[in-house]
Amino acid sequence: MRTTALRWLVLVVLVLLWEAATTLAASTFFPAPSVIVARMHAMWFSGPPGTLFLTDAAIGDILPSLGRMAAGYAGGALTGVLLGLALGLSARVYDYLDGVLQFLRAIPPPALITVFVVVFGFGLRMQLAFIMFSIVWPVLLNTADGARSVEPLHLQTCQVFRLSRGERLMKVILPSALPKVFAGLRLALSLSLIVMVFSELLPGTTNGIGFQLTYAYSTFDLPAMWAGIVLLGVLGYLLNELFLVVERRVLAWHHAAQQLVG
Amino acid sequence: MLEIDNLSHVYGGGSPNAHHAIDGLNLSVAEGELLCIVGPSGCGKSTLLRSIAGLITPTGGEIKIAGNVVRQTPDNLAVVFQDYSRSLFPWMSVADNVALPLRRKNMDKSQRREAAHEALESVGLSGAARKYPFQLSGGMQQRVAIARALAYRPALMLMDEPFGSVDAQTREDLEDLVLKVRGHHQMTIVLITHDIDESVYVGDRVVVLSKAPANVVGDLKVDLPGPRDQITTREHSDFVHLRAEVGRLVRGHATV
Amino acid sequence: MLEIDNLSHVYGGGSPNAHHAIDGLNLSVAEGELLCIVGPSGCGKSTLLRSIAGLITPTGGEIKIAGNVVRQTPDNLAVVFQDYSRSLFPWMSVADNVALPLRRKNMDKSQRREAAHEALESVGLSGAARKYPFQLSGGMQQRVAIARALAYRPALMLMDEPFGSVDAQTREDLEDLVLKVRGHHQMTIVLITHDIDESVYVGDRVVVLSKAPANVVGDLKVDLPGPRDQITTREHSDFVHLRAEVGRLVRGHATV
Amino acid sequence: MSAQTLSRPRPATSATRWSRRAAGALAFAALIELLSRTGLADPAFLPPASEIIGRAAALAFDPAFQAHAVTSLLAWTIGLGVAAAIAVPLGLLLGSVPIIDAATRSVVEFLRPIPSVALIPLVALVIGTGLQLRVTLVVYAALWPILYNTMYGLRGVDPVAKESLRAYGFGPLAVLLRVSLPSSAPFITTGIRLAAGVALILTVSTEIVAGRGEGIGVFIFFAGIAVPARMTDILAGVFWVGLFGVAVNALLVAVERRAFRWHHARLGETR
Amino acid sequence: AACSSGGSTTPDTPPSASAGGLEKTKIKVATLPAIDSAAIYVAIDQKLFEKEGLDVTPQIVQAAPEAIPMLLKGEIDAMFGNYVSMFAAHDKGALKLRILAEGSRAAPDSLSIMALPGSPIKTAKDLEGKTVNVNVLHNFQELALSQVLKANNVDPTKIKYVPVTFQNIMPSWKGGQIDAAYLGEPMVTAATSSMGARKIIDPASGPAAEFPISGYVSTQEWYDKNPKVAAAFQRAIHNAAKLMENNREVVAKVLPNFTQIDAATAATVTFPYFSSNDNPVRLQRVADWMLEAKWLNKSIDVKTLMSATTSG
Ligand SMILES: Nc1ncnc2c1ncn2[C@@H]1O[C@H](COP(=O)(O)OP(=O)(O)OP(=O)(O)O)[C@@H](O)[C@H]1O
Ligand SMILES: Nc1ncnc2c1ncn2[C@@H]1O[C@H](COP(=O)(O)OP(=O)(O)OP(=O)(O)O)[C@@H](O)[C@H]1O
Ligand SMILES: [Mg+2]
Ligand SMILES: [Mg+2]
Repeated sequence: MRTTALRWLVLVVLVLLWEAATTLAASTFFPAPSVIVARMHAMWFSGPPGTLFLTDAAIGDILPSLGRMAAGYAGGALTGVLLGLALGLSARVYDYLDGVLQFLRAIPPPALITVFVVVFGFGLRMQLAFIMFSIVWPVLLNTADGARSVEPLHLQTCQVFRLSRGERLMKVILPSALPKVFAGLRLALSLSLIVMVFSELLPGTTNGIGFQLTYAYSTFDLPAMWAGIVLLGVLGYLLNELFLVVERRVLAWHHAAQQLVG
Repeated sequence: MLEIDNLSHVYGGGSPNAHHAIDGLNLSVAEGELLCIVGPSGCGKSTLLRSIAGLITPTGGEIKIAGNVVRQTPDNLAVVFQDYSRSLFPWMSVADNVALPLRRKNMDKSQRREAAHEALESVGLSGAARKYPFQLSGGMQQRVAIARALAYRPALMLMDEPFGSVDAQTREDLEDLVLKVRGHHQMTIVLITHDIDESVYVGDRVVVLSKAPANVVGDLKVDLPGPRDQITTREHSDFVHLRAEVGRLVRGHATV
Repeated sequence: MLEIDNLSHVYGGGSPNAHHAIDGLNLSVAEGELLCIVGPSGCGKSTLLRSIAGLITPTGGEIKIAGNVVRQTPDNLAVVFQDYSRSLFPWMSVADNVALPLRRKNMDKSQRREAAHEALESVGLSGAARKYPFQLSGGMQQRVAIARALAYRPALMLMDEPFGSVDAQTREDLEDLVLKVRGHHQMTIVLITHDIDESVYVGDRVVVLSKAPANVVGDLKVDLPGPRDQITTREHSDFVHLRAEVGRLVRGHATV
Repeated sequence: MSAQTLSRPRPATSATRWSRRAAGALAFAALIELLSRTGLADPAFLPPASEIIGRAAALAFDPAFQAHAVTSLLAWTIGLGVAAAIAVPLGLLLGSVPIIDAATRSVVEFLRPIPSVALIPLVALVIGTGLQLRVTLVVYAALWPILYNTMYGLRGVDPVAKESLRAYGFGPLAVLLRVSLPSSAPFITTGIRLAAGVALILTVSTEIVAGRGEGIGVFIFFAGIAVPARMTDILAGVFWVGLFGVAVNALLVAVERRAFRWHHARLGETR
Repeated sequence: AACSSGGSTTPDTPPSASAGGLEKTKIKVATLPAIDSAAIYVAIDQKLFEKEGLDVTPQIVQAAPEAIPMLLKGEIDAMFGNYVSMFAAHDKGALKLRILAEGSRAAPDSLSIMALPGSPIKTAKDLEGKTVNVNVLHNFQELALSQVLKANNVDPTKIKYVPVTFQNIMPSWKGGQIDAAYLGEPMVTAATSSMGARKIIDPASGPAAEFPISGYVSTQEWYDKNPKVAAAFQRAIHNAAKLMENNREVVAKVLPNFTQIDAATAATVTFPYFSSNDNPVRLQRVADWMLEAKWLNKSIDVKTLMSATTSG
């Protein structure tokens, strides 16, 4: 309760400072938050009650973006966990894939857009591939780290009781790696918002928050661009809160066990 | 049942601070026997146990269980680790910890749960079934590890100082519990202990190891009459004699 | 030196499975005294020790050390944890583990190193100084934890089953070591043990706790003549008598 | 029988391991070669791997390309270094003082999903467009993996280890630096490895979008606006970036293995 | 670092012989790696700036909007940008625009809507309901094409525009992601010769003939401080344009310096028109069409943003 109050206090103070600074600076490039919020309202949230006050623009931009993000995140996270486990568990798989994955991980996706266009074509397929390709890495590396640093005695216990491959994985390795996996998933969450924006700069895109944002800048509609930025921030915050609720449930044992120190 | 032939193990072989833990050890354990191993701290007892369990590959010699050379963990084996607190899974309740290995035993969920509760009850922890390991005291955790091994009903049970963290009364009860279970279910047990009285009380045989590198310096058959009993057995003259004998062997090789 | 007044501790207070570990416990320890605490597994001994060390805040009552209420960890205190293996730092060599707390003692690097080596030597581990904890056996790790506490020369030393994982001979040597150090450096020691003989042998006083929630059910002064000696003391009739007395008290509250 | 394979087998010799890596890389190259040669992907846009690698080899001796590479690597190095210097202490702070974490969380979580492309004009306006622009964006993006791995790493520290030091009268700061930090160091390093990749991507991407004069990204941009686009050049540039990523990762892993030998030895990965 | 007031990156050096009282002599100008920017490179190559006492450093940027922060921050003195973007920025208050010199105008066949040989699109009418690429949405490409389509009785709102970056036009076109390609030079030439593509319509014909595309601009503030530099710069650009009017070689010679066009291609491509004088009337067209398309909030009087041509 107290921390919630504190958090809001910090937020309010910062927003007020922001308002004051932008008002003082009076730069077109840095509109005041009040201006931005007014713009957000006008652009997205002044619709009829029937659509939950969302405007057509909101339905046309925000929903497709969230859909892309969610699908890309789910796919990327799943791929990351599976590959990460394989890499963390099998030295052989690790050896074969390590070089290639480390190579792919460093590749700047904007340089590969042409290849994406050729391989996937325009639209959702390319966008999802792009998002997944970008967010898979934090999940993958952290999962591999988690799977590799399972307490040796836990593994020995599994071995002694001859637990099957699946049992080890599901009952021991995964739970034990989970705190680290979650660090990766949390990183990937905000990253998925970012690359969602990038994916909407890809050839052929005509809607989405990222599209709206870059379009706004190319026409120098700076309040609209800032509206996009703030919307991303708010979405990031909300998704993160949701994420933490899930994490607290899944990792309850972990948090409790860590609180041994009074 | 168990044949150990000229077993050696060197840790960090090749490096300048290689450690020779076991050197040419020979030992055999008969089916259904309860063998106690005593020996100075750091001599190589846990190393021996881990080799039998197939958790480490000894650098020399051979271990056979029921005639088969141990290359990986044999079937139907249970271990109570010395570092019991680390061998429990912190994300599972105590009951789940105990029930987990039973999945190998073709038991359905309710059977597993029942077996786990029974085992927990036998070590005096029926009240703690739904707690998590970190909510238990050291001695309670150790008993969970014992319950897990007992519930599994292995053919070969390896116990590494399994009663070190419990009070005297509980310890005696657990000793008797192990003896009882062994009698009912025809298990072979290798038990490491530092308590000389205990080794004589529960063991059919006591093997004394030398300080590192470990080797057998004494192998005593314990031939005490009748079913063991905490009071009468310990008063028996053979018991007192054997205890003194083991004590002498151990002390001849102390480390401090 | 140490005053415990009406101490209570409840784990998970408020929740339906709250656990009442200690209930209105009173105890005082004189300066320079060596108090042994025995009691059934899971009764609350470690909880009591952690409260004294200021590591947990008891939910009721008060602890005073040298007249000051314990709110955080008091100065000049050392603890040997029951879970010794987890209390060692895996990224440091054994010698560094022992030397680390000495940073609080205004010692320069070479002094610290020397003190660490001396302490390691006294527990029979001078050869292991440069190894890492995971390279040691359980008993050796436990001795490192003891060496760490001894090297620190605290005014108040709290030991939670410090000799549980070592062989009989080493155990006796360590008991004598603690007695010796206590004599030289005027320490107050609270030692938890499950070994009734040990409690009488090393203790100036033995306190027996009831099963959970812990409370004092026996408080015996150990008045044995002269400096203690493993052979003569243990043969002394008072020793035999006290041991039986403590045993009775403990058994009256067994858990299994 | 099969259960055995999931446990840690004896480490393979390093020769075996390197040959496996090489096999993996070759298979990947062969896949691209095949895609291109069979026409599954238009070779005009995805040239065969042999051509890409040949071009990359030639570029290594091209002084102009070397200059591009040096510029990019400089921005990368500075960016990653600054990010680590900020993120590790910040992660220690946020990870160990829950109240600060809670208070700043809304701000941090608000900032995190803001894409650097959107920031380019704004940052350019405030601090200019030279090296500082790239470095700022790199820092901004590379910060998070290090920060979060530090925070999550701290949570995984064994409480008994922390209690041990506390019992000797060490304060929270000492416990943080002497127990929590070393104990979570391997996971923090994983964060730095992640960040190294992110930083590399950001360096080159920023150059592609808003590089001035030099940098591998600028090289790639110019190859892209040629008619027809010089795909072999683009992919040869990408190849060097990827190769650099592999090298940096290998270096960090090697450093980690040395520095945290205790960690890997305990896990039984090395003898 | 540069201060935002003057935009001078170095202290003024004494003007050379002919540089009568220039406010500064060293200036930096952002350019684009496209043929349209050629005039400034020709002026450098032909020492036309030197004659005016100016030392001009071109700075290639990836896209014009990227240069605006540089302009505002004073990292550059002027920039080469397309009018649609510049008018939009001016309209939204992102910068107070000053046009220093006109740059390029579309020449016949320097822009083209093209279809691949097998495509069903034959006439402008066939474009209705089809997908056409543009560099960025709502820019000069759309603006010009809409006017031309209207003049040809085609409904411009029925065209589906998708933004495709330069480098990805060819793969998207071949891959069928776009139905017709909106190309500029040198792609028009390349597509015609290597892919056999057909021209459907010239977006810079009819009402949009000689459509002004880009010019050299600065901020009003900079202009007020440096009127003489501005005049000298304009003269040099106009003089360069005159040179280029009937001499392809001077252009072809400089192209490899800032574009990826090699000498061979340079010899065959269609150049845009380079403006050798400033003409507010033709530029006003752009602003008016933008207003008509509601891309501007209020009308812009282009005349007020320009200075009289002093070259001659
Ligand atoms: N991983 C390892 N690396 C190097 N040396 C090791 C390792 N594990 C154990 N050792 C060494 O091997 C010897 C035997 O260890 P082991 O654990 O078998 O002893 P133990 O007989 O079980 O002792 P304790 O009674 O103290 O548990 C010890 O000296 C120890 O230092
Ligand atoms: N973190 C915790 N949360 C909940 N309950 C706890 C926690 N720690 C200990 N307990 C409970 O408190 C009781 C006392 O624990 P404590 O560790 O003090 O016992 P102990 O006397 O040291 O036992 P042992 O001799 O087995 O070590 C136990 O019943 C245990 O289940
Ligand atoms: Mg051992
Ligand atoms: Mg305890």
